[in-house]
Amino acid sequence: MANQNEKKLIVKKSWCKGCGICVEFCPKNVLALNHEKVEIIDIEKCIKCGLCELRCPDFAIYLGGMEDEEK
Amino acid sequence: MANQNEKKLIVKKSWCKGCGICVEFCPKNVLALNHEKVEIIDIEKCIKCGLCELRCPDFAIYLGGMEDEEK
Amino acid sequence: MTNALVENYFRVDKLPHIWCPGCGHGILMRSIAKAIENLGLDKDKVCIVSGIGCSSRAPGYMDFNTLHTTHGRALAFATGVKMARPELEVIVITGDGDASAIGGNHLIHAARRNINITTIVFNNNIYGMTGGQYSPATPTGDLGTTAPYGNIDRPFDIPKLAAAAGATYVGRATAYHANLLTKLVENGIQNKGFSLIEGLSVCPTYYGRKNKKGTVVDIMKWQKETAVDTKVAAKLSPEQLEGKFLIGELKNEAEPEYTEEYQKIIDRFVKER
Amino acid sequence: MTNALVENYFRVDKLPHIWCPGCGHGILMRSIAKAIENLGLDKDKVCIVSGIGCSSRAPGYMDFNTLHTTHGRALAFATGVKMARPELEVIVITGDGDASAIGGNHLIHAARRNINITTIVFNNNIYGMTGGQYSPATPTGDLGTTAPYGNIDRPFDIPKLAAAAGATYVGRATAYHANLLTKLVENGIQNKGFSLIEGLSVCPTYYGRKNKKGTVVDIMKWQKETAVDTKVAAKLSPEQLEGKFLIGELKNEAEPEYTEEYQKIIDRFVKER
Amino acid sequence: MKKNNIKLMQGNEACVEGALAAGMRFYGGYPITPSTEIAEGSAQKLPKVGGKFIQMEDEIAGMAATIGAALTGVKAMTATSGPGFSLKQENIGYAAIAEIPCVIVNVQRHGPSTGLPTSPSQGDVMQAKWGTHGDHPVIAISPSSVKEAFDLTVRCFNLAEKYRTPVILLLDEIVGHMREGIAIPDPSELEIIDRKKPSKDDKNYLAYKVEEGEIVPAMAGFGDGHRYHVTGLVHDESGFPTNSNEIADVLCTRIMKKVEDHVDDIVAYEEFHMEDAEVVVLSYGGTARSAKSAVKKAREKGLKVGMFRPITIWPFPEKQVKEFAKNVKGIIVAELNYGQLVLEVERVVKGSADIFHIGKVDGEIITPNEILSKIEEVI
Amino acid sequence: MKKNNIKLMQGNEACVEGALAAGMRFYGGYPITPSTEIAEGSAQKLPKVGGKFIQMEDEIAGMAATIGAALTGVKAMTATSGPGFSLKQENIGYAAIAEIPCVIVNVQRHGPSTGLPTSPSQGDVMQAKWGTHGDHPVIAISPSSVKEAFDLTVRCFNLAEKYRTPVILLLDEIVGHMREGIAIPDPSELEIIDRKKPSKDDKNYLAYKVEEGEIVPAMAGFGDGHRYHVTGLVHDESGFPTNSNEIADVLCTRIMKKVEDHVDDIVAYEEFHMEDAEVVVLSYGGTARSAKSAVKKAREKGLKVGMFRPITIWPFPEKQVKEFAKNVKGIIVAELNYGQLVLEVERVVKGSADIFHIGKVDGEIITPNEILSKIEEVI
Amino acid sequence: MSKQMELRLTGSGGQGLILGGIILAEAAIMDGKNAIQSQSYGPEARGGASKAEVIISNEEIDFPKVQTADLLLSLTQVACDKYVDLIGQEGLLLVDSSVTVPENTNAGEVIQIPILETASEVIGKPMVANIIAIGAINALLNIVSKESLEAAVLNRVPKGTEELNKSALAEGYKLGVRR
Amino acid sequence: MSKQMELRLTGSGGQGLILGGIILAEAAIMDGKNAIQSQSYGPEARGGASKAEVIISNEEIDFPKVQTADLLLSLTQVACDKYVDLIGQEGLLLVDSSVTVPENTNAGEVIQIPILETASEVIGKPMVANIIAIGAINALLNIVSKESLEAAVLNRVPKGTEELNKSALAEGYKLGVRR
Ligand SMILES: Cc1ncc(C[n+]2csc(CCOP(=O)(O)OP(=O)(O)O)c2C)c(N)n1
Ligand SMILES: Cc1ncc(C[n+]2csc(CCOP(=O)(O)OP(=O)(O)O)c2C)c(N)n1
Ligand code: SF4
Ligand code: SF4
Ligand code: SF4
Ligand code: SF4
Ligand code: SF4
Ligand code: SF4
Ligand SMILES: [Mg+2]
Ligand SMILES: [Mg+2]
Repeated sequence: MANQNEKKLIVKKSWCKGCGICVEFCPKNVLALNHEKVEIIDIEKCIKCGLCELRCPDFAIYLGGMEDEEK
Repeated sequence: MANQNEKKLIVKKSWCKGCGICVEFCPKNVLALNHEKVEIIDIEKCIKCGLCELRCPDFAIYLGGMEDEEK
Repeated sequence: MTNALVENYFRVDKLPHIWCPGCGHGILMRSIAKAIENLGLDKDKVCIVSGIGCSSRAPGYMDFNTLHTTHGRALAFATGVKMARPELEVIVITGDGDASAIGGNHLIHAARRNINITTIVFNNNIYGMTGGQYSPATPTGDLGTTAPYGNIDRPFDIPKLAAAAGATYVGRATAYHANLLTKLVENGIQNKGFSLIEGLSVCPTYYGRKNKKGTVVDIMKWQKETAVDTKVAAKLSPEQLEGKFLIGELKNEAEPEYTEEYQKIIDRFVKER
Repeated sequence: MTNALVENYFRVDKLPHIWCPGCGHGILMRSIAKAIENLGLDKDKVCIVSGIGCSSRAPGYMDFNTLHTTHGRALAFATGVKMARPELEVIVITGDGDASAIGGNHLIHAARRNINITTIVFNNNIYGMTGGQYSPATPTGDLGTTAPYGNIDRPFDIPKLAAAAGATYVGRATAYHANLLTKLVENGIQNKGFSLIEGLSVCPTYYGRKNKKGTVVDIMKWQKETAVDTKVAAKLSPEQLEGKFLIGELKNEAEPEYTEEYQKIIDRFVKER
Repeated sequence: MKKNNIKLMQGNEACVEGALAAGMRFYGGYPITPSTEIAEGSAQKLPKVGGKFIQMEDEIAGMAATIGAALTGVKAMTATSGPGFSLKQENIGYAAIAEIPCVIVNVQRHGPSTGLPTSPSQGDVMQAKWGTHGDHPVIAISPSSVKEAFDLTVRCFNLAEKYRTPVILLLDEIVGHMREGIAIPDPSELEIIDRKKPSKDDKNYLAYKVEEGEIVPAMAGFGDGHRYHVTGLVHDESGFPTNSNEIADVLCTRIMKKVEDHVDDIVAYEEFHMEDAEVVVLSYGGTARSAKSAVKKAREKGLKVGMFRPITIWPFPEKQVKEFAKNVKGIIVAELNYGQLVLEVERVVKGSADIFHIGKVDGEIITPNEILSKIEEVI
Repeated sequence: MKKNNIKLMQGNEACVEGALAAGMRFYGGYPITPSTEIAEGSAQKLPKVGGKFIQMEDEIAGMAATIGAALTGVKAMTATSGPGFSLKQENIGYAAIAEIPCVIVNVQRHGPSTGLPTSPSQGDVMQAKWGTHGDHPVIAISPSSVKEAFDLTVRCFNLAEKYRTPVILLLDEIVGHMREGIAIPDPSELEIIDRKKPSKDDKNYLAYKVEEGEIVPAMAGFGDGHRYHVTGLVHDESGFPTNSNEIADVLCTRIMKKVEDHVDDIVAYEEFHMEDAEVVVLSYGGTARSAKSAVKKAREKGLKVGMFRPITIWPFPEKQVKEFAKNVKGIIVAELNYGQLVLEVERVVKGSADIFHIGKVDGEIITPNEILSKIEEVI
Repeated sequence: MSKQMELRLTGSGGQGLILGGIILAEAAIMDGKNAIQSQSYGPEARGGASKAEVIISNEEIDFPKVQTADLLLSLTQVACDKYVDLIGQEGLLLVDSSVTVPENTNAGEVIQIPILETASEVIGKPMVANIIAIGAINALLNIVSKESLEAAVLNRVPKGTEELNKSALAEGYKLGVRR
Repeated sequence: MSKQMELRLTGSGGQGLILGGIILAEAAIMDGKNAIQSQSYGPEARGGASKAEVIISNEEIDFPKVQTADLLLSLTQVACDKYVDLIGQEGLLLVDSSVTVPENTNAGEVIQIPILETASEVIGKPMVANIIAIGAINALLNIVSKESLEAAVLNRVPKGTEELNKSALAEGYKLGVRR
């Protein structure tokens, strides 16, 4: 498994339904809703805890390995 | 309700299926089976406890009020 | 000519019943009639409902409003009767198969709703009517015509299941403990809510014969020796209770009753008018 | 492009799923996939079965042997699958209505048999798919389209019911406590016998809206605040537990497993040959 | 502004209104699309008139509770769609042999199984007749408009009470979910039939004895003071089970004949431009609306086409169809299924007219133009 | 002494033997008279061949478990009678749309409802075709002897596997409970059909795609390595649900056509003295034995009478009946019900011969003399 | 035996008459004949008066039920009263000695023999009455070969009771000798 | 309005277009016309793209579904793309300003107005978009009387929101004035 630090916060906008769960339960206020879609507003604060991924009902936000980007 | 002493032990043979339950659980050995039908063999010993009636699955033995006889 | 209880509460012209010699169902049926007599219920206001099975033939012999339905569905029919006419005292007589196999869902839902119906399960640990297949109440290891190598199913504890589902009055008696059954049924009827009383019956024809448990008398002796009243059990050690089963009152709690709760909704509108 | 869990365990081409924005079912479904990943199960040997309902749509998205059956019958189909092919890891995903209303009987019987199936109930306290009728898990007093004056039914405690029926592993988690759900599902799968895990879900569209419980976020906050882990609860007083509900492991007992017991019968004959 | 007393209403809602107008005081059911509004409407309105609604644990229980309630003397109904209709079948047979009046609504949707659950269909027409095991009487009625959803629900209750038998309202999703204007008739305008009860002091009441001049036995309500037995077994006049073949014959024949012998009372149908029709479109329920539209278009083109619409599907208007079939070249049966009522038409017509079928199983409804094309092809 | 390998066996027992010979390895059911011996026999024999028997909590579950087992690749069966057959209907429809091969035995008894539960009947013949909601394919087969109970059970499995569809063995209490001599064929003499499976390494396997030249899609067993989705919703070739009307049309039509287009392969019937018959007795199942006896007696009297016995009830031997109807004066349909298959005969014959019916609903069976009288009346 | 033979064995539920019928039918099959055995049931699968039927023939047997019985065996009064009218004009009415033969029976012949008593007194096992009965029947009517009947009995009775049943069969033959 | 009018209102699940359709139909009925309203559903009762249909006519309406729409309203892109082809040659395509009108539509006329924006910005309640839409539709096509439409709106909206909806209707009329 990739090291947590190597992971990157990824948003798959087309799947996001704008429920706001990730926004609310992000411990660091990294996220916000904009036009019913999630947006990363402050990536610096992100501690890569994965709670957004854990609770996103639509798999639209997650910590992806770097390899994901290559795809 | 008729006084227990006024009651009489009655057998309705046509309903008796000869299971032997009353015979077995009569505390005073008043009853016996004969040709697959119950029979009173020693009425003297009967204490009119009603246990035979209680457990006869076919309502074929019971303590009847005297009035029953008139019918 | 017969005695007063039978004369008053049974359809005497339909007797003797079809059950086999020694079938425990007759004993249990009498105990229920006795409970009704003791409570002095108005026969016109009593409705007895059953499903299909040997046990479920009982209502046909009883002189009330009687309803013999489809296999497993007694409680669902009874719920309709009770909802539509709550003043009726609705009693369900059912078998272990009828109540807990095909009818299991209706049992837990009637219990959940706490609808004022008293259910007596004639549990003979077998499907009697169809000739001795194992039921959800057949002990593990016992034989049935469909368990020729010994039953691998674990049996339900029907009273426990009903209690977990929400029944507010729950008890158990046996064909041997027929007076206890009468008492429990009386209490069940008086409980405002769903009551379930398991009556351990005896099927000498299939269960007894198949499992070499001897005659009906042998099985009733076993009931006598193995049952422990809850009150007594409270004072016994787990070792002493090993291999025994409990009879008597197993649960008794007060909770809102379903048809009364529904009536409150109706009353709201009556007031509004 | 998506992450490894989704890539490996879901049918990505079928996503996004049909569930409403904020529907808790998505969270629970992910937790189950996570448990399967953690256990490293062979996908070809996992079979996921469901009935009908929003929740029951889950298997369609999951990349296993998946079976979407008729309403309420998931466990009955699953029992056939498991009996015929015990080497399959059989998991049932079902709704509160599917599992405990129409499917209640299959639930208690699967539990009774202790057949090695892991059932996860997505309990959103409502019939979501058909538009918000009350279910056997809707709290008393709440509104549903068929309970316009407040529900007078008392809800089941589904884990308690399953435990009373014979389930050997029982637990509860919530959409908020998604990691706990993963852990419980792992344990359930590893339990040799019938396991039931209730996953409290969220139906913002019907249950939330109808009952003015706010958004999905509000309901998940409520879950966070009201749930108490059994381990913690053991140290709390009844007063402190007032109004709370328990999450975590609720029962864990070892009992003979059904398909193994059946195999013993087969083996008897193999030896005889 | 409100210029009339016409209300916009769904077919499903009109069904609830009709049921209430007919005297429904009990509803026991389980929700399923596209019948749910009938449960919801009943839940809302029944307590207001002192009636009872209960959502049961499944459809089997819904049917059972409905029968149980009916036995206490109230008018009772349940509603469902395909999968639930399949589940209710066993207990529908029970109601038939025990002669318990009640109404079962089936808002048909696409099948088999879950199929396309929100798409319309008329795929349960044969099931309505043959769904339960054993020989049993059937009355099934299919409305084509919201107004008829109301009127025919009333009729279902009336027939149920009169013939002491379960009656099926075969709605389809088209009519069930469509909203249309409807003038709800004043209660005084409605003919309402109530079951015949025995007199309070009839001490010799036999629950299953048909009195001289009556069609069915008088029916006491449970709790009214006539204690009797009800069973799904073959039973004698007292209601008690019997193995007598003679009694079985009497009972099983009687329950069939009570419907058969009164077809003329039960059967209803609509004729449209039948006077001089050379081709007849036979259609029912929601699809009959397409048929009517097609017939109008055909007439505009000068084609001699009529429409015959069975309103009672069962018993089928056999006499009427047989009659008109003699005078026409062809009959086009348009129905939203793979071919069901067309089989009955074929049977009845005995080759005296050519029969064509327009069916559909793709979840869409049949359009007027599809029927029109067929008309033009056939004529 | 034992001079041959003929065994005395009940129809129900022969059904179990046939099932085992065909490869049954799973039985899921719930006991009900008069089918119970099939469950009991399966319970006894399946573990001996490594198969599984399970007594489920009800018939719905029995049907469900049977389908579930069939999906893993085994041959699976369930057996029941009227009330249970009604309960199984919803899931039979599921098996039809999801195309799961399995066998359902219905040992018919008197109805409706509980009726006369130990008396014979042929009252579920129409239910076998129309019992579940929605349009669905049906194959139903009715044996007349113990030998046929064996042979046709094998055939049911073969047809189920070949056409990927539930197949119904319509036994009746007469044949089910009758004991008769039967020579069980050697396994090598039996034709056994197994479902076509996709090749292990077919990476592009689409569970519902019919390959060129095939009748039905190849069917992978759950656990065999082809992960796919099965649903009772309308689905595409991958098995995933769709709302597409085009796909719905393809699927729903295909499952009907796979049976319709192969009637000649499926239909079976027996003809007896049909060569010069002026009157034909059409009868099936246990009742056909009375018919045959009546025909023999009539022939003895010099009457030109034949018997036609549909072995497959559904699909009905339409072509054959239509054909012989042209050459006969009358057809007497003898069946143990109020009049069911006679309706199909009427439909097919289109008036080209007179049709008479002998039915019974009193729990007794039809005797040869009753048929003979009718023959004499008609000829 | 040349023509078709129709037998009806009646009594009460537990007397094993269905098994008796099966054994007769099986013996006939061993002899290369055709045979059909059937029975009637009470409510669902259980009890009351029991009736087993056997038809044996050299020809194909179509109609599987007895129409006019060539033989009616009745071990109980209830059964005798219920079925006595269905016997053929030339039929043999064979009843246990405990049964009072109804007046005006149209049976061709009536024979009364102590089957039940022989079972309980001579053999000492009431449950072998059925085997005694079929022995007597075969002695009277010579329906199947002696060897086949014995083989069929041994084939169907519980292991360990073979000798007992052989004796029962022998007693039956004795009772069935016309006196 | 003389001939039969067929309207199709499309958008996403929560936008209340079915209610919009009901209100239009109800207004027509108040005017003494015939009207039929229907809708399509997604899987079972839930969600996704929503489509409401209304037919209004002085004659009897037989076929209850819209065949070629005289008006297609689309509040979302998804809905517009899905249904645009079903519009009649003389039909009016009315879309929200947020929607990009597909090229090559065969609609007779295309009008784009800011319905959603007006709802959220002017009225301040996104949920009144449906009422604004029907106001605009009636302004454009004059299907029902103004009084009936207002009465129908008030009849169907939740208590306490009457004024809000009246303003929404008025805004709709404004948007529907041809410019
Ligand atoms: C739907 C249906 N399934 C099966 C049956 C057959 N059946 C009748 S009674 C019975 C079991 C009865 O068992 P139980 O309820 O324990 O009653 P008992 O006869 O043992 O008193 C069964 C399986 C039926 N009548 N209907
Ligand atoms: C036999 C049958 N009855 C009813 C329905 C309609 N129906 C579909 S899903 C459902 C309830 C689903 O509730 P739940 O299981 O809680 O799932 P949810 O949608 O809430 O996730 C109902 C009643 C059906 N499809 N089949
Ligand atoms: S990983 Fe944690 S900190 Fe980063 S955005 Fe997600 S929830 Fe917030
Ligand atoms: S939780 Fe998922 S769906 Fe919800 S807003 Fe965040 S990314 Fe979007
Ligand atoms: S009353 Fe008591 S003592 Fe007398 S016979 Fe009965 S059981 Fe025996
Ligand atoms: S208990 Fe009753 S039936 Fe049994 S032997 Fe005694 S009297 Fe007879
Ligand atoms: S079979 Fe068993 S339960 Fe049924 S009547 Fe006989 S003894 Fe009683
Ligand atoms: S209706 Fe409720 S349960 Fe269903 S998808 Fe929407 S939010 Fe989820
Ligand atoms: Mg039992
Ligand atoms: Mg739910």
